[in-house]
Amino acid sequence: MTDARAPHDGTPDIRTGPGRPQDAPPVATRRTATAASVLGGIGQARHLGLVVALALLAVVGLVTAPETFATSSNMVSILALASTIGVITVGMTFVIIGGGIDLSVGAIMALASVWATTLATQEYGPVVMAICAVLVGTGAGLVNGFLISYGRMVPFIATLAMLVAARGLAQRMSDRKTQLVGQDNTAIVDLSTTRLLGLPLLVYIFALVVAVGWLVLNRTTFGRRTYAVGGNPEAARLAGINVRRHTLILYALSGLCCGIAAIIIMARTTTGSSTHGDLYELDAIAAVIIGGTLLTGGRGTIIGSILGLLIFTLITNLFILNGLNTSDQLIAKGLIIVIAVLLQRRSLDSRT
Amino acid sequence: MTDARAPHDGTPDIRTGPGRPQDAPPVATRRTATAASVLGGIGQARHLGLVVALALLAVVGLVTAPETFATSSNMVSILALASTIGVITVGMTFVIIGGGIDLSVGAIMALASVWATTLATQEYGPVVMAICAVLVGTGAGLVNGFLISYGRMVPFIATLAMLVAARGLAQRMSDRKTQLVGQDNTAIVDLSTTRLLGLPLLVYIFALVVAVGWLVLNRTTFGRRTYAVGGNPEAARLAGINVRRHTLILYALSGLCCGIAAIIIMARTTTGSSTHGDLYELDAIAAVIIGGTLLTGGRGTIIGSILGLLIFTLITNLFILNGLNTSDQLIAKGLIIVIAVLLQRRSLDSRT
Amino acid sequence: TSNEPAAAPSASAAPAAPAAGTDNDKPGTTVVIGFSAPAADHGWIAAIAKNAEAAAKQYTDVEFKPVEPTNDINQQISAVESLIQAKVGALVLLPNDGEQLNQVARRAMDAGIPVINLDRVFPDKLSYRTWIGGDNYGMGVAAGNYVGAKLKEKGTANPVILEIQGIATLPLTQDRSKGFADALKTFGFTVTAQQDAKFTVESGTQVASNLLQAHKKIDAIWNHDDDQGIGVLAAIKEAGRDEFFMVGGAGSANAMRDIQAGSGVLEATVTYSPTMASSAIKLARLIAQGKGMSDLVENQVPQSITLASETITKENAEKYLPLGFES
Amino acid sequence: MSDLLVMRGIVKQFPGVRALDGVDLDVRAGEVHCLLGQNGAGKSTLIKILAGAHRPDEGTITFGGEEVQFANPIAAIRSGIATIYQELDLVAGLSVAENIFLGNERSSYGFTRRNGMNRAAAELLARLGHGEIRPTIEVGRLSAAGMQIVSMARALSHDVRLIVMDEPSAALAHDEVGNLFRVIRDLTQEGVAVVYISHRLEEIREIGDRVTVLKDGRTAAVGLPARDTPTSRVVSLMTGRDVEYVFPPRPAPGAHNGRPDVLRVEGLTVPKHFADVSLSVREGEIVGLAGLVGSGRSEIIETVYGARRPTAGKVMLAGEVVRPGSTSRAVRLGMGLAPEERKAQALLMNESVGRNITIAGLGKYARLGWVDRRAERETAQRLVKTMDIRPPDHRRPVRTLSGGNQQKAVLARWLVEGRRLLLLDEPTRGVDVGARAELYAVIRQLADEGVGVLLVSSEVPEVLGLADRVLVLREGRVIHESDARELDEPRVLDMIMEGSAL
Ligand SMILES: Nc1ncnc2c1ncn2[C@@H]1O[C@H](COP(=O)(O)OP(=O)(O)OP(=O)(O)O)[C@@H](O)[C@H]1O
Ligand SMILES: Nc1ncnc2c1ncn2[C@@H]1O[C@H](COP(=O)(O)OP(=O)(O)OP(=O)(O)O)[C@@H](O)[C@H]1O
Ligand SMILES: [Mg+2]
Ligand SMILES: [Mg+2]
Repeated sequence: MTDARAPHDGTPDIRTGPGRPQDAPPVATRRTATAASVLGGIGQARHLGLVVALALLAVVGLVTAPETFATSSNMVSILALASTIGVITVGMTFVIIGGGIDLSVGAIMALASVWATTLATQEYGPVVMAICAVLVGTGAGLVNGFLISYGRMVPFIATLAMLVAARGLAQRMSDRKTQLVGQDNTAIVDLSTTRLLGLPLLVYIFALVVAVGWLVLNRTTFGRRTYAVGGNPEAARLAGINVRRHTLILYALSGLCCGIAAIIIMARTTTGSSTHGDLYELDAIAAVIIGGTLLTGGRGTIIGSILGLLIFTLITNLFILNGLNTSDQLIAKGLIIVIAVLLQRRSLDSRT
Repeated sequence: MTDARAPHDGTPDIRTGPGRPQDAPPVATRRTATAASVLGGIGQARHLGLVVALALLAVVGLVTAPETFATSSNMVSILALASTIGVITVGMTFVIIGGGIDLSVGAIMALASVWATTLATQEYGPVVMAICAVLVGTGAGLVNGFLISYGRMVPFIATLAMLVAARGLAQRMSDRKTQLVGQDNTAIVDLSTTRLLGLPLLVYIFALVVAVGWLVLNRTTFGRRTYAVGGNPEAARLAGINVRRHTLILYALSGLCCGIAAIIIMARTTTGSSTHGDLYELDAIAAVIIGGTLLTGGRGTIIGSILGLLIFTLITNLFILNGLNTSDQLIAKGLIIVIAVLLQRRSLDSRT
Repeated sequence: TSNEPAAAPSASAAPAAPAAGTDNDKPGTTVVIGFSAPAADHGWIAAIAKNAEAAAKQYTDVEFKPVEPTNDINQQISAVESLIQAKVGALVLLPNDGEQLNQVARRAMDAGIPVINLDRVFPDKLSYRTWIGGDNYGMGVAAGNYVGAKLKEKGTANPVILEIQGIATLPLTQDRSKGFADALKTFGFTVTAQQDAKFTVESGTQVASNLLQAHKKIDAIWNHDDDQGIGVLAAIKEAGRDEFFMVGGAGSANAMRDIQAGSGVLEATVTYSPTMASSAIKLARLIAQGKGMSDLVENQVPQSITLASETITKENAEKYLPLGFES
Repeated sequence: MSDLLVMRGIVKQFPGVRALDGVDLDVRAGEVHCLLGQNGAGKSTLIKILAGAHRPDEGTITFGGEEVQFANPIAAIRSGIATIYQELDLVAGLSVAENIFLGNERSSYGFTRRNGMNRAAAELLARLGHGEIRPTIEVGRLSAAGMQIVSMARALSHDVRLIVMDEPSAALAHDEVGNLFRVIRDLTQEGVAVVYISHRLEEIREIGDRVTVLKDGRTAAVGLPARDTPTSRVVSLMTGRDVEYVFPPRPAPGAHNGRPDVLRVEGLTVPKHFADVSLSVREGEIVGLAGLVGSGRSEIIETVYGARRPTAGKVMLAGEVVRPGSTSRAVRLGMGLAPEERKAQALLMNESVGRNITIAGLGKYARLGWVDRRAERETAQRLVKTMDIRPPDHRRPVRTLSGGNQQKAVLARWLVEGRRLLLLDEPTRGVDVGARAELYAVIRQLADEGVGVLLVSSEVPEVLGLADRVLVLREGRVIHESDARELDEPRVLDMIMEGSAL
């Protein structure tokens, strides 16, 4: 499932077991990397490959679409596009580091957006709509968490069930129609249209979520325990961590992020719809994993996930700017993913 | 990610780690189910929950659609429906037991179906078409395998890249058109329309793949080593197993199954198309996991996966027989998955 | 280059491109036309994209700028935003969902870029200069009329009429179903069962094979989409059933050939022609160049154009075949 | 007699650490050659090189008169070298027989010959004195001791001339060790050489022929006679100083009388493991639990800790009843558990030594959930020094530590203020002689500070030497309780095995 499971016949390190990337960098360098990881800076070595890949993509952009790529409005557009999945990715990073997975993110976001745009909710104004979205998201996340931690269901299956059910519920609520954000509630839409220092407000929401997520993961006991819970749940339990409650909270957190993402998508599309967020789960998981988080849990960073996401977003943006046709886009995307990952591997290997 | 990681605060057994059942007695043990598990029969206790869930669904079918459900033609139709994903599920079971995951199955099947139905291929007749599908599938699987075992890419990312690229390639080849199986090659379509003892030929293909898969997994050194490679790659390596080559073969095997599935889908739809197999990866993985295979590898059975798949197929069949609309179908499906899994848990727990 | 005479439409160009020859086809100022549509994972939409491109290629004064087709509304918004930034001369938009893309289209219009709304309509008239599209409701009505009349003629009482929709969540699907139901009502019939099949061949097969199990005797099926219809027909063949007749939708070349051959259950199809994309490009060019439609009296292109949904049967299939898209 | 195995000048460099720095090893056919050394001295690394699991940076290996280079484990196995690794390396999902023959399956045309394999496995297990382990059972269902036996059977399944055993007795109890020695003697009779690693010096004396001592990746002594070399000399070769295998002085008998109970357990029962266990631990007292493997000692302390739910009985900490079922509550109340299996139950392998140490007491360095990283780092540094963890760097990933040093990290976790009761399950498993003495001192010091300690150990001398009071368990019941000074080893063993001393 993960790096760790990739076979490593003939690699010299016998101690490489599950959860250990077999290219575990040498101790000396690792030491500095670890120190840096505490800083969690973008520039740190573990993210070097991602940064290089991003830079290469940027160069490609500058070469192929010189007039359009480097404009500030294009950058804004990339950030705005990234913000929906970006917020979800933050929650997903927590869940995956904690040893789980959440397939229901897109569906929960859709459900939250639909619930928040029903006529009944819209009557109460934009603030209540936003609160509604967040509550619905968190609630659905709690249900996931309960099924997984207290019902002891496999996360993959529990959240798959949630995916299916939440989409169904969203369709029912909306009667499969697209629900417009009403005239009285344009405050929601303003998040996308109003700009502060040239950036739409929703980009600030995105940045805030990332910042808070980073702080919680790196600076609080909750974050630190998340690594323990994901890395070795039994050891975590014996160290006095309430693993069940912790797991429950992780999924609630992911749901909360979906609720916030719902607000952003409502702002961007001016609608709530049961079709929102289709396949976001794959994009978010892919971003998290390309960012270096182990699918087996216990390891990972928010910065990595966000860099991973930006790579995906940038790829799409480049394709748009260059007007590639779909089929070629897909082929190219596949190749770029492979190259980006091999690049990252190489940068890790060469750090010896 | 899996059962093993499901937290178990407060469960009575401190030692329950991955693969350790509760209260294993010291040194020797008294579990009788273990012997049975080696036999891997349908009736064995570990699949009891699945069988019960299937039986319950059948009862629901008998009650809600008495005239249509229990007809032989409906049963045939269920089997025919299950056969495409069924074949893929067999390959997926191998990959997941071997500690990997394959997100590209649907896309590979689509690519194989498109390649086999190009005019150029069709000229050579149905046999060459079938061989072509199988070769394309296996080839794509080999690429996955190489990236993962020798390129040391994370399986999730490598096969995601393959998913994207294979769909793109399929679209290019087919020019996004649906390619009909030509008049001269109706032998392919006959697999679906010709019946032997009341069953379409493709159901026999399905059965054959399951039987061969079961034999390989349970009776050959390759199959047994797959458990070692997935369960403890380090131990496998120390035991002298070529873990890399083994992993490579696992993905090739999965690709091969996709090729066979492509033949079936061509027979059933009379077409090759880049849209075939959309989201099959999720269905196949879900079936495998509901069937009791650990997403972390090292444990699982083919019978379980097939039972899991039949549950999904039966659910859809029941919905349509009862004329449920999509939204309600989705909600009900989510609930049924949860109930089925909780049922299975219960049946496992009560075996103590 | 731009001062060369307009190239004659090539043989391989969109089937719908009507012969050039009016003054309007003479090269004018160069126009950059941006184009955005849902992902071409379906015959009809693929035909839309291809027709648009082919139509654009006919003109030396048109620079065609398509963006990545996507089924994710969020991405389509970004794609359109990038076209606005690129300051294209006109935008041809087929939104995934008119309501969701409305805001961006409006922004384009506000930025002085005329938006040609293709097919799925924006709710806000200020968001587009011209709308051209098919008549989904009318398509349902056409299918309903055919089915109703045929069954009336046979004298079937309480007929079992099945409907296989495309993607259930699209407004166009709901319009089609409504038209179908309304038309059937005039004959005193109702739809017995309805399922949706995602517009793909494969889910067409799956849904149909289950539906065939659910209904042991069927009188008529309306399948919204000829592309998924291939799968539906395969399932029917697999089940060996032929006691009913079927009506298709959209009008693919394949379906027309089947109808012409008259060998299967498919008796008719109601059109929803992707040629509208070719027309949209032409309209975009005219609007950007400030020209009108020369067959009309007005100096400017009209605000909306609705294509008629035609019913293709064995009798007239010959005539329509060139317009059918290869699914 | 010529040497079967000659290793010369073996060097192995890990990033940042020179694990082996020119090691020599000579092993003769038919002898039991013991490899001694402190934790982290490089024993495991050396034998992994011999097994083909690591490649040496420098040095030569001559086996059976020919110079060899093992590119991978299979090459070593083919030449007749089998290895039982320190960390168990079995596949939980496969049967006992399949594990024994993994990579070496009996098959025809790719199909496994299961009956043949099961029969052969049964024979091997019987030879090891464990005919009761069924070859068809899943290995994941065996106990640690059972797994150790399967590992051994696996080594014997090859046609070998040399068997390497890395701390095989660490997971075994007294009687099991006797069994193991019987097997080793049989092997040497047949001319097979055995390389034996253990931190229990009395075992070396019992089974060993010659001893090689490693220190800091170098050979400190070669070919010492195992039976005649004085313990003190071996220890000083290993540690470079004179450490005696001594226990810290304990308070006079009865010194704890009158001090309040930290822990009171009454009628505690977990079916199939133990029944009606009552015991108490007073402030500052170390109470030892002696018993065979399977006598339920681990289960008792895990139940006390709240990690298992009892069906009857109650646990009281400082007079308050502890509601069962929550380890986090236990920790909050002041308990700490150092579990038996460090890898599965205690360590976060992905994390640094420091984070492994501070994870349980994280709340201590945090305000409102916000971690004070300086306080955390300082504690980690201090504890690494206290426990003499080597290399003394708290930022190092814990997985790169040697087994014994990992064990020290597990114990360090609970050496924080505020503990009232420590539950220690095999605290010295895999810890070297020198470090043991220090560890005992640390434990005694904690007790002197008022902490109650409940100690489980399979090494009877350890229980007798360290504890103030000893409870003897058999089959899940307490059969004897007395002051540690009133007991001696034979008597305890007697009680454990027969119960005749009662
Ligand atoms: N994979 C590795 N990466 C980095 N350092 C390692 C690795 N494996 C071992 N070491 C280091 O090599 C040294 C020797 O370790 P080794 O495991 O051989 O010790 P040992 O003698 O077996 O100790 P113990 O008695 O505790 O098992 C230690 O300092 C250890 O930290
Ligand atoms: N649930 C379990 N699964 C697997 N093995 C277990 C389980 N419970 C106990 N064991 C194993 O059974 C053996 C006996 O366990 P128990 O804890 O009852 O004995 P003990 O007296 O504590 O022995 P020891 O001191 O060796 O741990 C131990 O080796 C332990 O690893
Ligand atoms: Mg060691
Ligand atoms: Mg124990």
